[in-house]
Amino acid sequence: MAAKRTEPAVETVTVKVDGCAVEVPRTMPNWQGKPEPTTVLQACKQAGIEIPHYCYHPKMPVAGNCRMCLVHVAMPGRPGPDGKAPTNEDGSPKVFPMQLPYEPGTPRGVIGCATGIVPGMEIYASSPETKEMRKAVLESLLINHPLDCPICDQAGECKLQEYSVDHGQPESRFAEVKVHKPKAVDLGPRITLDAERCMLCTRCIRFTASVVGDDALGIVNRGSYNAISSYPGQPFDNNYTLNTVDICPVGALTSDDFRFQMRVWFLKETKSLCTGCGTGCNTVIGSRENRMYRYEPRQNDAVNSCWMCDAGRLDYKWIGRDDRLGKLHGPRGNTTWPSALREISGHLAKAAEGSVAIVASARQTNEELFLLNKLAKRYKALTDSVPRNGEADHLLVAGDRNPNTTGAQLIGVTTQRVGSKLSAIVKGIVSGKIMTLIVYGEDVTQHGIDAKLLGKLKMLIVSDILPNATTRKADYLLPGCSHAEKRGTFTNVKGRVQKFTKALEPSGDAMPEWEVLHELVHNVTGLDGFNSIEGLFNQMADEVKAFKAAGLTWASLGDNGADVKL
Amino acid sequence: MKVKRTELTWWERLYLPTLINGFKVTLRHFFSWKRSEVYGDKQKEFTAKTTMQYPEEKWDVPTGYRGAPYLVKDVDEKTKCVSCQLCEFICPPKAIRITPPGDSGVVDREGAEKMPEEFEINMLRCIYCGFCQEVCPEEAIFLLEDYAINGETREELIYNKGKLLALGGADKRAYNHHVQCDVDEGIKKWETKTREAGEQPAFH
Amino acid sequence: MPKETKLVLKHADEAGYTNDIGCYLKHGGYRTLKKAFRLKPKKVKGAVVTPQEAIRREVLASGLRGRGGAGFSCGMKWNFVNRKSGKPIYLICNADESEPGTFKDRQIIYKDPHQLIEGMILSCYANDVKLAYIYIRGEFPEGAKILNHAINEAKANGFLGKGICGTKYNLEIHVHRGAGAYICGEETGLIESLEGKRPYPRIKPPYFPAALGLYMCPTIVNNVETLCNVRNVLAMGGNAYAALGTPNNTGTRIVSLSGNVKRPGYYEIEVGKATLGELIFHKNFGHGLHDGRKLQAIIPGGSSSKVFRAGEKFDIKSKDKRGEVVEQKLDLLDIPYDFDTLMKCGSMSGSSAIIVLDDSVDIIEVLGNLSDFYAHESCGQCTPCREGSLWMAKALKRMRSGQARKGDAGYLRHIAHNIQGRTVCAFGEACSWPVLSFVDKFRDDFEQRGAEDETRLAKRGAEATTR
Amino acid sequence: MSLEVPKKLEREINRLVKNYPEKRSASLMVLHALQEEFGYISTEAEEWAAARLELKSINIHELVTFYPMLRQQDPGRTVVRVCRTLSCALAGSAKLHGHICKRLGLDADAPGLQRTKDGKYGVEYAECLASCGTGPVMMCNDDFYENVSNDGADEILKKYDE
Repeated sequence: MAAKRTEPAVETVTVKVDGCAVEVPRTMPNWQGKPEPTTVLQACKQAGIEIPHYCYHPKMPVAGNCRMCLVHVAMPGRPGPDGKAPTNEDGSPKVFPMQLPYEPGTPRGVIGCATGIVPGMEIYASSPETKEMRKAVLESLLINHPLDCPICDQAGECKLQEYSVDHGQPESRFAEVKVHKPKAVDLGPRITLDAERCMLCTRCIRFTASVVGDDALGIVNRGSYNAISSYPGQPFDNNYTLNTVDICPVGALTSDDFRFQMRVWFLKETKSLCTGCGTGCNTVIGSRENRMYRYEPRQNDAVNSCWMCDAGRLDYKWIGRDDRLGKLHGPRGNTTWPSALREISGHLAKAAEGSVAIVASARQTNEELFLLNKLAKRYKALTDSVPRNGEADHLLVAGDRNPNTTGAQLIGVTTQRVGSKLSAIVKGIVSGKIMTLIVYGEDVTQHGIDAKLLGKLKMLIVSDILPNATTRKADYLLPGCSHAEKRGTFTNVKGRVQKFTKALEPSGDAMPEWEVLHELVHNVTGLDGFNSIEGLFNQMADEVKAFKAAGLTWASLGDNGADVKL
Repeated sequence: MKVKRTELTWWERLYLPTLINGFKVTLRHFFSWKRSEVYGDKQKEFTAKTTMQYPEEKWDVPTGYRGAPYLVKDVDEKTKCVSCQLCEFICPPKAIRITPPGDSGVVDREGAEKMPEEFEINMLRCIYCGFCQEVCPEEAIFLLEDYAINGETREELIYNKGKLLALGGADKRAYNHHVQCDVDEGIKKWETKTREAGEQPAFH
Repeated sequence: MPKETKLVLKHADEAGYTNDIGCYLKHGGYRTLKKAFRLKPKKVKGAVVTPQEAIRREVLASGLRGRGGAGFSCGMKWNFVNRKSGKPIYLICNADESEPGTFKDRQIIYKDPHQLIEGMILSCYANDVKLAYIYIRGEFPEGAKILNHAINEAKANGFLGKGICGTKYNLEIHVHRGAGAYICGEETGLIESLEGKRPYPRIKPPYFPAALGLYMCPTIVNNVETLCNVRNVLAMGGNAYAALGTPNNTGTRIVSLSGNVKRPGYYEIEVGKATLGELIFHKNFGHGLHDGRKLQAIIPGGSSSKVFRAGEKFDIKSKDKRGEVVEQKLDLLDIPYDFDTLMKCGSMSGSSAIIVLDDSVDIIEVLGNLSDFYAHESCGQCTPCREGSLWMAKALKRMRSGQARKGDAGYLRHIAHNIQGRTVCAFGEACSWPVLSFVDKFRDDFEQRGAEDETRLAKRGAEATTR
Repeated sequence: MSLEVPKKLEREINRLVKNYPEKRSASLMVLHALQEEFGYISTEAEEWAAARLELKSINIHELVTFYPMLRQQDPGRTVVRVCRTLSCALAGSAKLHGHICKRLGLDADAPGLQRTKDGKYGVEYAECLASCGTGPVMMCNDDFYENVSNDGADEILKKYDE
């Protein structure tokens, strides 16, 4: 068998899962990405069989304490003195189902998360023996569980509920008094702990110690009275605490922000991105009836693994703020989109080259910046954006607090030194050369173009989401959309282009900026773009050098995005 | 598929025979000596009359009757509902609307963690299916005996938490259910829990 | 006639024998050590055998089995140690003697600490260990002081520290005190405790101490008695040691006898050379039960071993010297006290602690007492044991308080079955075996208690309703 | 409030820490030393130990709450620990415990350590003290007593009375 090999050969091992032979790699990356022997759990996953588990998490060190992933296996026999492995009568290698020492005949399980596979091993992932083990573990987990699902925020996405239905037994034989532990403990400023619900899988402890590097949580007491705790008087407070809520398989750790806000089964989940900084963590928005309730990280190993920071996670409240700009304003008061667009287009059509300047925002999408740049080219306009910098940390937070600075640079709206051309714009306004200023999503009065200066302009067109000093001076105020209310793409600090989708309907007159800009660009330049975000993106990908080099298309971005060379 | 309707004869189209048949039934009942079982005790003293003077007279609602859904209180006159929103989820006509309490929990008793901030049932929408009662893990909502729900405006018929609790009251049916099931401790769930926790031996 | 054969405790109880080094030296102490350090590399069949290798071979040849509980071959354990990792090898003496019924290590530590130190030095030398620890349970504060004193004496005499016996070999031994946790007797739990963490036993695989032990370095964990026996093996030669006891169950072993016997205490016997009956009834040992009492049960190997009911009979198969299988019928009291026969009879010799129960004790009380112990000592790391140990204790507490139910035997069995074989460490078996065996062997007691209580409670309930 | 650790104890702790390749290993020994000095391990002592061993306070707190021999509150000047495990129970340790509690005016049925009002004694049950052949056994602080009869207990306690 001379098979052609195009890739370096991966050493494989063949094991049987539920009677079917499966070839799996001998080693697989562990939580740190280092190769380690493939485990039973991973092998089963490759075979398409999910082994239930609580304490195991692919991005954390293995603990092996929940015992939920127990499976019954059979090992191939060791070679005898003659060097030959024992065989069945038909010559096939003989395997020995694992059994208890001292009690031959009673099957013994191994934990799937930590047991490496051995060639010829047979894994009985759904045998009666395995099922019995799962039942036993689930019964143990439930005897002291308070069963307060009706008030538990985790209900509906709780692994204990799910596995109980899939693998548990309908009734418990427990006839004693339950162990009571502290409830509604304030673990930190953003987290509430219910120790009774906790199943002590230690995921939270391992996460904060190994991934974040803040060894703030531990287990106190002993045996059945064990409980998770932070040190008394030292609240659990780092920028990644809320991830413990995600990884908690039960409702022991709940987010104060989401606590008792909405049952999860009502929430519509929409794939989105965090706009808190240039990292662009992949998220899921949970919303119901046009109200956003929470952000959750979405796994993307190229960007944020399974995590996101607390600051980013709680950075969504502004989307539903009461003072959101909802009315389209023209110089003569409220107006409608058709007339506003007609008037603005009419004004711009008369504008001379060099008399227009654009301040864009690095919080806008690639598509919007691309369209703005088209406008800018038509007028040879000065364009720039506004920098926003903070401190980077060791895990996810980037120093650049704008979600799309890289996009703005690649598209050409701004240079490497973001904000360096703002002074030239100021000069232009002072000298009277610049008569029309288009501002997108920034309060320019905070960045050197003060209200008095804005008064000198003949025309100030502002698009924003929330009111500020600039919006108050606007001749035309175009209410825009937050990223949760439209579609588009961002390019993160490392050059990964990622898309986000629409979770909410914009309120009032607000319209996605790209739709407005698309119309304007068409009216002013005559260029006929595409009236769908897909088409617009593909056109942009064809024109922007870096995007073209990476061969991007809307479809090829997928859910996890694609890299461009910086 | 097309179903062919049978043509009515002119005699049938006259509708008079049907009308007369209807009156015959009415008259038969009017002159009947047999009392209706539905009205039961209410008519003990009458011999022939089967018509009831509603609304001055009210009938005995039979057990198992599904009237309007109300929130019931526990034996301590405290809210039982914990705002789990399962009834809201299950309600086929979406007549129920619950506003969760948020982080504060909005509780009216020690030991409880969560109660609804607002609980509304749109009685115009309610179809009295009883799913809410069936799904309620806390036995906090019951279809009680009210059948004549009326009001002058639509808004008036959206019952809020206060009204639902007042109408439900400390309901006998909910109480009886516990007693029948021999779980009389259950009606004092929170008390039992607090007591057990107090009696638990400390570790060490 | 069965009698004691004293090897480890040869001098311990002699009049005038003290635990200081002078007395130990007078009785031939550290002679074996000096002899071992004089060993030179030898050529055997063309290959060079280092002195260390020679010692290890001697220990393997002696057939010495671990005295801690599992009875695993000591020489084999040493052979598993990964010597090629380039990391230091550690040796830990497990002196966390906490198995109920066991009190042999206490005697050694308090009465003859230098024997342990000598055994440790020899074992360390044989395995190239530069740093060793004695993990002594917190309840032996005096023992820790004695050991510290002994270590200082040994140092002063050049048996410990730098350049032992004039060689280039250095060794430090430190005493580490526990603080009241049975689980620290489990070797990986002990290692975690020694690392300053909660003593949660590690999962095996992958954390076998022989490869990934203390500080993720290869580590040997041996029981006090085992280490003392290493010294005796080397003093008398592996083959001579193997001649003691019975094949595959070599040497001598200290048996702790407690419970309802006239003369409880510790007795050192050749393994397998005395039967359970002799140990309990012979005048050299337990001297029988208290007057007028009958035997009810025997816990043969520490509280976690499976109980034997008086009058039990066993059919066992064993191989004779020619390798032929022999079938044997054994009465309970005729079981020779060794590793293998007890295992064949469905229990184990464990830490060689016999607890005798006569007919005055209430079986449910006994099991309840043991379950309370295990519920208190469960570390709570893994689910089945954390939840199950307290569940069993609570069930038994209810039964002891007069609220037993007819189905409780099956109920207890169910809980214990949920635990065994599903936990991280052997504690799961340790806490479920007593329950399983007590329930199986005294099922009638449990059922009778349940029936009595149910009848009484029903009667009381009926009275209450009629009143 | 930080802990004042006497110079002598600090030297002793420095010596203990040096016994281990990794500082964390010394946790238990340091805690023993602190408890010997102060009678129990206060929050300040936990924090001090954590700082000394370059750990987080929770790492120490985890240990203090796990090991029954480490006390979080003052257990009394003399801690009497009566073994309650099987062999001693068979030899009558419950009676002994009851007798001691009665003598000291404590509730024998209450769970956990019971402390006399004057703080002189703390009485508790302990799990197996590993002298099963000579039950019932008990410990008074670090001193160990075997075959303790009720009268014997009275004698022993007298020693600790003053």
